[in-house]
Amino acid sequence: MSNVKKLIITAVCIALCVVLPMAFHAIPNAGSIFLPMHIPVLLCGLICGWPFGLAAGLAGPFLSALITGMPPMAFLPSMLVELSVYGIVAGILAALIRTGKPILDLYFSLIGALLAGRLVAGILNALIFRAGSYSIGAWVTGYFATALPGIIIQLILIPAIVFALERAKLIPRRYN
Amino acid sequence: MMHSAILSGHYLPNDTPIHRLNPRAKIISFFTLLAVVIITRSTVGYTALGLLLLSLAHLSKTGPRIVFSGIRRVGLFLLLIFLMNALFFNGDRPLWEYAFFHISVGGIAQGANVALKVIFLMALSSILMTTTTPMEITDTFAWLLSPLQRLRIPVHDFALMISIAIQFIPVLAEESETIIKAQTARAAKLDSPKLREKANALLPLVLPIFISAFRRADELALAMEARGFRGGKFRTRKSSPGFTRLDFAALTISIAFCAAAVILHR
Amino acid sequence: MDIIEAKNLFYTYEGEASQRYSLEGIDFRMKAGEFVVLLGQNGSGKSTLAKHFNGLLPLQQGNLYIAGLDVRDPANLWDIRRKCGMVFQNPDNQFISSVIEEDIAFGLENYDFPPEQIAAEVHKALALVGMAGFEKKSPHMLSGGQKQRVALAGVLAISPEIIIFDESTAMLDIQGRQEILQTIQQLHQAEHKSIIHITHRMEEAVLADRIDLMKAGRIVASGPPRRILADLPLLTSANLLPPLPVRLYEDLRNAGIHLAECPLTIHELTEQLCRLS
Amino acid sequence: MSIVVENVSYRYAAGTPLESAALKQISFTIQPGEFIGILGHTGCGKSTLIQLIAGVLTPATGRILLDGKDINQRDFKREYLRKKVGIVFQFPEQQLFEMTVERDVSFGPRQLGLPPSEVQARTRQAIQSVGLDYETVRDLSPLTLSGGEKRRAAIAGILAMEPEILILDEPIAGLDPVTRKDFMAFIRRLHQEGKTILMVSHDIDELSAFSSRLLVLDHGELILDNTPEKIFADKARLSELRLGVSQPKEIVDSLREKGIDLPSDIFRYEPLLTALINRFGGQNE
Repeated sequence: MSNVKKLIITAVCIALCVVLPMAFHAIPNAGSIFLPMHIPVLLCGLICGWPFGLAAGLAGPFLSALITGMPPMAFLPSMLVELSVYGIVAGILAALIRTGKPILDLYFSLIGALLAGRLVAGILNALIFRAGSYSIGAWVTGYFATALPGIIIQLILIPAIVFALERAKLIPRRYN
Repeated sequence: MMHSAILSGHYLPNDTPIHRLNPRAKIISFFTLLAVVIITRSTVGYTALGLLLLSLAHLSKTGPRIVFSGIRRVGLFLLLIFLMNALFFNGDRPLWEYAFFHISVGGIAQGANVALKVIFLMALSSILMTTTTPMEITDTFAWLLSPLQRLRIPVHDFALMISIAIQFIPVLAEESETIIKAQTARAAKLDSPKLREKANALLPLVLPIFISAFRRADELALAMEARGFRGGKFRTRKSSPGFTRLDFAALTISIAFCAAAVILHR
Repeated sequence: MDIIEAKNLFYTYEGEASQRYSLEGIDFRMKAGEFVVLLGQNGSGKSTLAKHFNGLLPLQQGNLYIAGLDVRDPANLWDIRRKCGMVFQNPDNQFISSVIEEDIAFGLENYDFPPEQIAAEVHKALALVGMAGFEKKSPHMLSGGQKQRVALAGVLAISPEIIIFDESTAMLDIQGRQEILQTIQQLHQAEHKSIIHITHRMEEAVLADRIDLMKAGRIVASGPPRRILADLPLLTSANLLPPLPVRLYEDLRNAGIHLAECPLTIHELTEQLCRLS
Repeated sequence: MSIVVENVSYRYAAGTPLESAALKQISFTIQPGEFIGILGHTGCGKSTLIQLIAGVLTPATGRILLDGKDINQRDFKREYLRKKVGIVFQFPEQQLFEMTVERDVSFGPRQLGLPPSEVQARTRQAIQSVGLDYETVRDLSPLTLSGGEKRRAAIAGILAMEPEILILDEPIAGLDPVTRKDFMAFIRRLHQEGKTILMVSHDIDELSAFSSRLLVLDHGELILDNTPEKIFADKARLSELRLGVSQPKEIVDSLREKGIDLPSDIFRYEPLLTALINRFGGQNE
């Protein structure tokens, strides 16, 4: 895929970071659970590679905060860190992991990215953003317990999106 | 609902002093005032800031309704922050205690403090977004980050990426709304409790949105290449005009506010 | 001098399951200042051929010269794209900024126009398409016809010699289509641009100097509208419907009523019928 | 199965400077078996109106009654509305997402919780009725079909829910002439089979070919509600609304101006041809 195309796909993913939370905000209890802003960033990392994943992880939440006020500025810093790590790690793992079966590559890359993102964000939260009153318990509950449904939904949605995009010939097949 | 969410940050073409400000001066002032919002804790500080924001809203003809309309959208969230602080933060002069709930004047003040900060941050960003075109914002960030270009970080491509993203937002927003309406008209149900079913219920909404968005990216790539885009090349940016008296006035006001805030809350 | 000269072009989309040729031995010539309509059903190869002219699709087989530049030589690519501009079908997928003057400046920046001249060029391009004064507006507030005119201004800004309209009216309403057709005619007559208009609407094909009819990757006929659009068997073989006046002319002839000449427009039809009575 | 639209209005982007009244006090009734064309320029509110009737949007004021019951009442069963009223949005191919055509077309019936045997029967019938061959396309991915085939598959997905009232928003926009002609014949066949059709378009020729009644909207108001004959008769009013007439009608009007008096209520192709043959037939014998 040419760099021009990767650049525009990243731009579209950044736009979706702003659009998806709004679109699903209207649907009762759908938006909050499945963390819509994470999907375009993870997808962008998987498809375009880590530099573009990083760009989406930074620009997505930033634009969304500016344009729709979601996430509010107070939560923006930790969100930028978490999503950037998602984008980078998803891109790196997608490049490294070649099991021969596309679905396995996707699962390993995604799970790796989701773990890494939460780990880094948790550490930074503890150290910088909410120094002192941040215990491991809060980190586990904050990032895993409540987000578990979101993680499971992402593990179902993202591979489905990748395969649909391949069928529609909008991205190259992983193995032909 | 969707349209109002977009509009709290949408650029509204107008000819006001704020619109005429050089984007670089405007964004530097924006960041200075951002610092002021974060530093301010006292009621005097917040009232001064509130007056400044209201006059800016008036001066930029955006009007308070637009500037604060974004806040209506996160009303629930603000309430949550306020309650979290008011109920759990054990500040001075406790009023009432029960198990681990303890309401105190300090707690309520802390809750109000965080909530007000969020409101003012959103109002400030709304004023910036309605008076500055997304391209001006990206150009200014590209200018601020241009030293990184020497570290081979493609700052201009990043700025172009944001500009394309911003212009795609209204198109993709409207399209997602249509896709969601169309699929619910095909009886797509989203209220099933089981996780697996909920994920499957999201597929008919999420898949078409991504497919259509990627198809648009394909078409735009062709249009850009047809107009000579080569990617990566350092594109000559339009020259940015120098600072006028208006720009210097804006800068001095914001810096003065910042200095006052620092002194007041040391 | 021929502005476009194509000989024996073949093209297949890779990954195309049926290995079917999208272009099968195309010869195409066009003089400077000519207005050509590429007519044909969806999938007949119109857009594939056009995307060869500005190098969006690689030349697989045959040879092609655009404004004298050989497409085979990669060094010519940027000059070819500057001389041969293209407006696309979907009005919403052509903008890179949500402020019109910044979108139009995009092409100028790519060709290293000196920054201080850019604003003047942008203003000139917008005036050319009758959209002067829209510099600060956002493309999303416009009608379909206005969006296509802004996209056209973005192409005109780098002053191409050839402009290709790739189904640019297909998604517009009647009013939008009128706006674009008037602009095309004005560009052709006043600005002497060479125009290639890709469409499957008969009433648009009538305006051309010459129509090339395409079917399954081949040019099956080429000639003035009067000859092509009046040839009912040819149109039906290419899965196209004749303009209403031509259909009426045929049905009347089958009922024994002979008009002197086959009318292409409603105006000509009324004249023919008046002469008859 | 009648629908009553009772002074319905709707506002877009309420509460912001771009607020616009999409619809103002619209009232009319849809009788079973009618073929109604809705006409108007982009932005006149026609798409909003049909989304209100399909219950996808809720009106700011007024009510929409299906067989006398207000569809936006809490106790009105959504699934009942989905079974009775089907809406095909513009460019419906955008909503294709399933792995195979069969699963995409059967999505609606499955969501309605119908027994598998009935789902299978309806899916096969819907795919055949849009002119696709069930056996060849059923296992194909809808995303790999051609433009025309994708649109047929998308419409089949709505037909599979067997609604009595079918609402179509610009169903043939962007298709080439022959596919357009086939589609119009297909929609006409659905009408002849008893379905009530509500079709939105800005193309006069399309609408006047089959509609028994035309609703003309302008800036959110229902300006005209009448038979095509009566609406096309008032040429001044139409040009005031910047709406043209059908091409056959344009020919009749220009001929009448030149003194050739054909019946002025002609607006379709076939009646125009017969009138011309009668008028000029004798000339050559």
